[in-house]
Amino acid sequence: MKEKVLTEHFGLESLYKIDVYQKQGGYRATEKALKKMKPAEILEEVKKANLRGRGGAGFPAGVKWSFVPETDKPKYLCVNADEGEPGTFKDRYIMSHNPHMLLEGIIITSFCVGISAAFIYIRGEYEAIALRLEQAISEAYEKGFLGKNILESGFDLDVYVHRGAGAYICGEETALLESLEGKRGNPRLKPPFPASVGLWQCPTVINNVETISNISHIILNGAEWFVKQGLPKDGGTRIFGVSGMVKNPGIYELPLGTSLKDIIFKHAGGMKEGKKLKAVIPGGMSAPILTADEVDIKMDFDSLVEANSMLGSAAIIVIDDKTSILDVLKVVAKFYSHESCGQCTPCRIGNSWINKIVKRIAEGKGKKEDLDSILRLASNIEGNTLCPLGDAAAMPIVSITKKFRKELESKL
Amino acid sequence: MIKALGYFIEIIRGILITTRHFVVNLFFHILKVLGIKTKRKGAVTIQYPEQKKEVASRHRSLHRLMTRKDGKPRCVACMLCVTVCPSECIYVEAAEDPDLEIQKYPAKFIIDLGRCCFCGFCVEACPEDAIRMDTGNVDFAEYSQQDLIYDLDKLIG
Amino acid sequence: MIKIFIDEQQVEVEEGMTVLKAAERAGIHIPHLCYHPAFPPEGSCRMCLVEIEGFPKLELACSTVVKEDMKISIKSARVVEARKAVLEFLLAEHPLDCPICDKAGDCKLQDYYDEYGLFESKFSETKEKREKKLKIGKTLILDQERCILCTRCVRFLKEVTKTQELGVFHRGIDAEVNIYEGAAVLNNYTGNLAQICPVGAITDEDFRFKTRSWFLKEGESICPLCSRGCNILIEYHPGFPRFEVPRRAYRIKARENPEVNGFWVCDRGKYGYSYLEEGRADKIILNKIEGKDVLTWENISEYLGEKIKRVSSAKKTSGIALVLHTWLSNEELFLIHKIFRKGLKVKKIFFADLPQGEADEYLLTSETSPNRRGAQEIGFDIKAVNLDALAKGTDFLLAFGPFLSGLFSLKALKEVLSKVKRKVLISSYLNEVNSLFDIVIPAALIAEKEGSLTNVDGVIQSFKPALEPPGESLPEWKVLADLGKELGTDSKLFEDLNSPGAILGEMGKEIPFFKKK
Amino acid sequence: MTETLTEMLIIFIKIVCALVWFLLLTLYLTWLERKESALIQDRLGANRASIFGIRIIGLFQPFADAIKMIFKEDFVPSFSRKFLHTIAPFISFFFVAITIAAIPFGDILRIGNRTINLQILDFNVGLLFVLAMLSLGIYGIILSGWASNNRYTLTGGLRGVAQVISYEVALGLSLIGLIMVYPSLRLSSIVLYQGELLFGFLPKWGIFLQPLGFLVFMFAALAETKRVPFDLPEGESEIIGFFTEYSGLKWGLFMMTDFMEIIIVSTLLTTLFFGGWQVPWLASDGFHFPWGGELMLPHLVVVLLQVAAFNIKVFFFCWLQILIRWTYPRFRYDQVMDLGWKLLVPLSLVNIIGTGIIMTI
Repeated sequence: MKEKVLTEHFGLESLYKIDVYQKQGGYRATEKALKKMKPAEILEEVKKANLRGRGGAGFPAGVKWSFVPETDKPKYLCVNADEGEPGTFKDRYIMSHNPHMLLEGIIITSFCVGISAAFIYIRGEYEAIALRLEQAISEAYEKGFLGKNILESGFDLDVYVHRGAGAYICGEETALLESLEGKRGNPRLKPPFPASVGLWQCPTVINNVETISNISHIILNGAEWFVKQGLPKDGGTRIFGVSGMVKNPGIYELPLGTSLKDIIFKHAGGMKEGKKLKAVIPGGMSAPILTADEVDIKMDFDSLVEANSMLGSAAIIVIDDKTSILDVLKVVAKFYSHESCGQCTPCRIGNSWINKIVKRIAEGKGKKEDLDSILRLASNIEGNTLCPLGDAAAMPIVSITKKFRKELESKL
Repeated sequence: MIKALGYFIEIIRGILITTRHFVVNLFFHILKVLGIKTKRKGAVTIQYPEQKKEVASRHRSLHRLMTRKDGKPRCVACMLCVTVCPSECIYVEAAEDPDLEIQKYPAKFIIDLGRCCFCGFCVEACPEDAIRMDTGNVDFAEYSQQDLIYDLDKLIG
Repeated sequence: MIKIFIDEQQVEVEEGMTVLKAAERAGIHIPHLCYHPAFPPEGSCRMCLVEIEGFPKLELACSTVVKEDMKISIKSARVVEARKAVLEFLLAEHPLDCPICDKAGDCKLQDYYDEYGLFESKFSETKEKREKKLKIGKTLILDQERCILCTRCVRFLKEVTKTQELGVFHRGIDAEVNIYEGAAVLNNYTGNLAQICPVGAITDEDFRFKTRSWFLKEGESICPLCSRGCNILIEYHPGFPRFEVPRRAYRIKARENPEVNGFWVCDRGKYGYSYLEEGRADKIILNKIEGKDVLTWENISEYLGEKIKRVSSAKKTSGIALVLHTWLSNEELFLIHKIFRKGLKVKKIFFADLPQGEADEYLLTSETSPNRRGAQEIGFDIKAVNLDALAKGTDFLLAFGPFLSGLFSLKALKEVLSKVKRKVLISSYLNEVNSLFDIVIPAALIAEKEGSLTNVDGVIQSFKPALEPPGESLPEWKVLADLGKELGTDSKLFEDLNSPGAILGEMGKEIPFFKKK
Repeated sequence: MTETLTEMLIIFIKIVCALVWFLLLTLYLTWLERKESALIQDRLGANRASIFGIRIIGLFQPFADAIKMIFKEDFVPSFSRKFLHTIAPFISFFFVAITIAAIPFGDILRIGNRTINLQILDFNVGLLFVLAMLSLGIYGIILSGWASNNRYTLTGGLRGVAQVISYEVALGLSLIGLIMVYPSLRLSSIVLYQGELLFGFLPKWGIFLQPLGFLVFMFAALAETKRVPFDLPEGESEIIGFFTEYSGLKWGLFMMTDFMEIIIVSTLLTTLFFGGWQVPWLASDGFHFPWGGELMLPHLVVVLLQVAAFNIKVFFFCWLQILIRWTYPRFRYDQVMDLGWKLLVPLSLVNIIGTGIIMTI
C-alpha cells in the first residue's frame, strides 16, 4: 500500500510546533538513530533506501555522504532550501508545514556523517518561513534535540538558518557555499567536490530540503519500506508541484512512476474551463518541455530521461493552448539571461544573446535564421559551462524551439 | 641559305613597316600643320600639362586623409599603414581624444612622398577607411625633398 | 612520472600536473584566457576545454589533473567547435576596438581568433554599453567593454597584493569588473595588471597610445632599481630611421622567475625606465688631457694604465683613490678588487650610491642599487664617500657612476677635486660633475651589457645585453680587463678573462660564494 | 703674295663653310633622330624648346640640348687618368671631324677666272685618308674606356675597339673593288668617273658597278658608327659602355661624334656609290639627256644643282641610317663578330675576285 510520507500530517494545524509534531510521532526517528544505531548503520540504511536527491540532479544521497573523507577538519551540512527553480514550491511547503521533519533529517544526517554544524540556506524571499524555521530550531534546542550532547549520545549539533539574497545561481551547490562564506555567489570549479572540499575548504554535505526530510522516515520505517513507496532503483515518494492552467494547482505527494497524465487530469483536476493542454514542463523550468502528445509518461528519473526531458525538482508547469509559446520562450530566455552569474563565458554571453534574439522576435523583428541561431547558440552553451545553469538554460530553450518550431516560425 | 633568305626578307619587311609609319605619320602631321583637320591623328601622344588624361578610378594617386562629419580625421592612429608600408614613408604619432567614442587620433601623420612607392598597401590596411589614394592628383612634384613631406594639414586639405 | 597521450603524442609528465601544464611542458599550447600560472585555475573563460577519453563532457585543461594513460585530444573537431563557440561568445560582446587598443598585437583574443575563429560575426543585436575609459589607478585605465571577465586582475589583487581593490559587480551580462566606490587601485604593483590582462581591458597610461606593440622588440634583463633583482623584459622601439626617431624603451614587463620575483615587478621597476635614455652620455668627454689628442675606447686602458703606473711607482698606492657604486656587476667589482685592492693595495676605495629608498613587504627593497650584496661578498668594505679622506694625498682618482652629484654639492666637489691631479670618471650619464673630471668615459648600463648581479638574498643572476649601448658607450668590464692586462698585476690570469662568463668562473674559484651550484 | 693670301682666304672660307655645314647638320641630326623615331613610333617627339614662346616643331631643341650640356657638371671620376680621360672625346671628335676635309661637295666653282674646287683638300689618296682617320677614332674609344677607371667602361671600350677593327677589314676590302673600277684614290676623280654613262643612259655610279661592294660597305660602315643594331660598345639601356663616366660637354662630344660619323658615312656612301655631287645627265654646261634633247644652264645653277644633289643624297642616307637604328634590335656580340668576319669579309673578297674576273673579261 503506497501512502503519503512527507505530507501525511500537513493538514494538521500548528504542525510546525514541536509539541504537535511530537504527538504525531515526531523525533522518534532521531531517538532511534542516536540511541540505537551507529552512523555506519544509518549510512547503510540510507544507501539501501535508494534515496535519490530531490533537488534536480537525482544523485543518491547515501553515496554522496559516503564520499565525505575522514579528516580532522570540521564537517558541515548545508541544506539547500534555495528553491529558485521557477515552478517549484515543494520545499516551502515542507518547511512551513513541518519544519521539524527537516530538522530531524538534519540531526540524523549530521550524526551519520559526523557533522557538528548544519546550515539551512534558504532563499531570501522566504522570510516568514525562515522565521518559522528559526522558531522551530529554538524549540529543538529547548527540547535538547540540538546543541551539546543531544539525547545523551555525546553528539553536538548546531543548526543555522542563512537567508540568501535572491540569486537563482545560489541554488547551485558550490555557489551556495560561496554565498554562505559571504562571497559573491559564483559556482566553484569541480572537482574538488564539496564532499571533500566544501564550505571553508572543509568536507560538506549538501542536500535538498525534501531529501533530508525523507531521512527520518527511512530510519523510522526502514529502507525496505521506503523502497516500496517508489521504484526499486528510486525509493520513496515525490512531491509534485503542479502549477499553471489546471483546476487545482498545488503539491501532490505521489509515488514515483505516476503517469503525468494522471497527475494533471486526475490529481490536479484537469485543465481549467475552456482550456486545452498544449505543453507541460515536467521538472521545473530547466526541464525540456513536453508536448500534449507526450504527457502519457511515467514520472520517474529514467522514463523522463528516455523522453529527453528530466524529472528535476518535479515541478509540473502546465501550459494551455491560449498561451503563446513565444511568451514561454521569452520568459525562459529572460530568466536565464537574468540569472546567469556572469562568471563563465558561454552562459553569460550566450544566454544574453539568446535573450536578445527572443526579445527581438517578440518585438516583431524576427529574421528567418533566428531560430537556427538560437539552436546553435544553445548547443554551444550546453555542456560547456562551469556549472549546470548553462545546461539548464539550454535544454528548455532547445526543446521549446524544436518542438514548437512551426508556431515560432509563424511569429517571425 | 633559305633560312638566311627568310631573315633577309624579314629585315626588309621590318624596315618597310617603320618607313610606312614614318611616311603616314609625316603626312598627317603635315596636314595638321597646314590646318587641315583629319579624323586620324598622327600620334598618340598627349600634350600633358595642357591636355590631361582622365585617370582611371582605380589609379593610385596622391593620398588624402578622410574626415569625420565634424572635420576631425577619421584616422585613429592604429599605425597599420606604418606597419605595412614597404618604403617606410609613413610616420604617425597618436594622441588622446577627449571624445570617448574616438579616444585616439593622430597628432602627427606624415607621409614622405619622396619615399612613397604608391603601392597602396596603406589604403588596403586601413581599418577605418581613413586613407585613400583617389585624389586623381598626380603632379605634385616639388623642387625640394622637404616639400614632399606631407603632414596632416596637407593630407586632409 | 606518468605517461599521457596528447593528440596521440606520448608525453611523460609529473604526477599531479594539470593537463594544460603538461601540454605546455610538451610544447603544445592550449588556448586559455582566465588561467594564469600564478593563480589557481578559475575555469571561467572555457577556452581551454579539451576532450579526454572516458569523460562525457569536454573538460577544462587548466584544472583537470593528469592520470596515467590519459588520452587527451586538443585538436579534435569537438574541441575546436567548442573553442570557436566560446570565441564567438566572447567576441559578440567585445568591441571592435583593435585599431585603438594598446593590446592589439599581443592580445590573446586576437591570437585565438586568428587561430580558431575567422568566422563572420553573426551577432546582429546591440552590444552592451559600458564604461570605456575608467581611471582606476595611478596610471591604469579600465575599459569595461573590452573586459572578458577572466578576473585575473581581481585575483591578482586578492592573492598577490592582498589589497582587493577590484571586484566583479552585477551578474549575467551586466557583470563587470570595477573598483569599489571611492576606492582606487593604489598599491606598489599596479603595473602588473596591464600585463596580465589577456585583452585590452586594463591599459596603462604610461604606454597608452604611445606606439603599437608589434613595433617593439624585447630584451631580457634584470631590473637595477632595487636590490631584489627582478627579472624583466625591456620592450623598446628600435626607432624610425626615416623620421629621426631614435631608439626608445616603451615599457618594462615582468619576466617569470619563481626564485626571485615570481611573475611580477613593482611599479618602481615598471615605470622607472627613463634611466635608460634620459641624459645618457654617448661620447668620450675630454675636459683636460695632455699628450695624446685622441682618446678612444681602444686606448683608454693604455692611457689609464700609464697614469696609474706613474702614480704607483712614484708615491706608492696611497696616491690612488677609487669611487665605486653598486650598479657595477659582480664581474666588474671583482676585477676592480683584483686590480686595485689586491694588486695595487689601494686603500682609498669609497662607494657612492643613491640614498636608501622606501621598501615594501613584497618585492621592493630599500636599497636603490642592485648589487650591494655582490660587493660585500667580493670583499669590499662598503664605505660612504668621505671627501676629505678621498682628496688627501690623492694624485689619481678613478670614479665610477653619476651618483657623486647627488651626494655632495657641486661646490664642495669642485673644491675637493681641484686638489686631485688626475681625475677620470666612468659614467653613463651627462651630469654636472662631469665637468670636474679630466676625462669622462661613457659606460653601458646593466640593460646594455653582460654580467651578473647578486640580489639581496644572495641569488646570483646572469644577464645578457637587451639593448645596444648608445654611441661610444661600452661595458666597464672590458676596460677593466684590459687595464688588468696593461698593469700586469696578474697577467697570466687576465689573459683569459675576456668575457663576463670567464670572469665569473674565475670568481667561483676564488670566492666560494660565487661557485656555481 | 696676294695670290697666296687669296688662296689661303679661300681655303679658310671653305673650311669654315664645311665645318658650319657639318656641325649644323650634326646638331639637326639629333633633332631628326628624335623626330623620326617619334614618327615611327606614333609619337610627337621633342617639341617643347621655345624661344620667346615660339616653338617651331621643336627646332630649337638642339640648342637647348647644347646649352644644357654646356652647363652640366663636368664630372671626372676619382682615380681616373684625368688627362687621358679629358682628351679621349676630343680625339674621337677630331678624327671624325677632320675627314670632312676630303669630301667633295661639288665640282668646280668658277668666279671670274678663278676656279675653286668645292672640296677642302683634294688629294690623291683621299680615300685612304678617310679610312685612316676613321680608324684612328678607335683611340678615342679605348682611351675613354680605359681612362675612366671603371671595369665596365673598359670592357665597353674593348668591345668597341674589337668591333670597329673587325669591320675596318670588311670596310677596306669592300672598297678594293671600287678602286679597281675607278682606278683612283682621289675622291674627286672617283666622283668624276661616276659622271660617265653606262650603256649610254645609266649613270656610272658605284651602286651599279659594285652592288655587292655597296652592301658590304654599308653594313660595315653602319657597324663603324657604333649605333643600333651595332651599338655593343655603348648599349645605353642594357650594357654599360665606354663613355659611361662622361658627363656634360665631354659626353656631348661623344654624342656629336656619333652623329658626325653618320654624316661621314652618308657622305662616303654618296661619294663612292651614288655619284657624289653628280646629277644624272648633268654636265658642266647643262643637261644632256640620253634620249636626246639638252637643257643648257648657267654655270652657277649647275654648281648649285650639284651641291644640292650632294646634300639630298647625304640627307637621304642620314635618314636611312636613323630609320635602320629605330627598326632593328641589337645584335648579340657573337652575331656581330660572325657577321663581320664570316659574312662581310668573305663577301668583300668574293666581290674583289668577281670584279677582277669581270674586268679581265
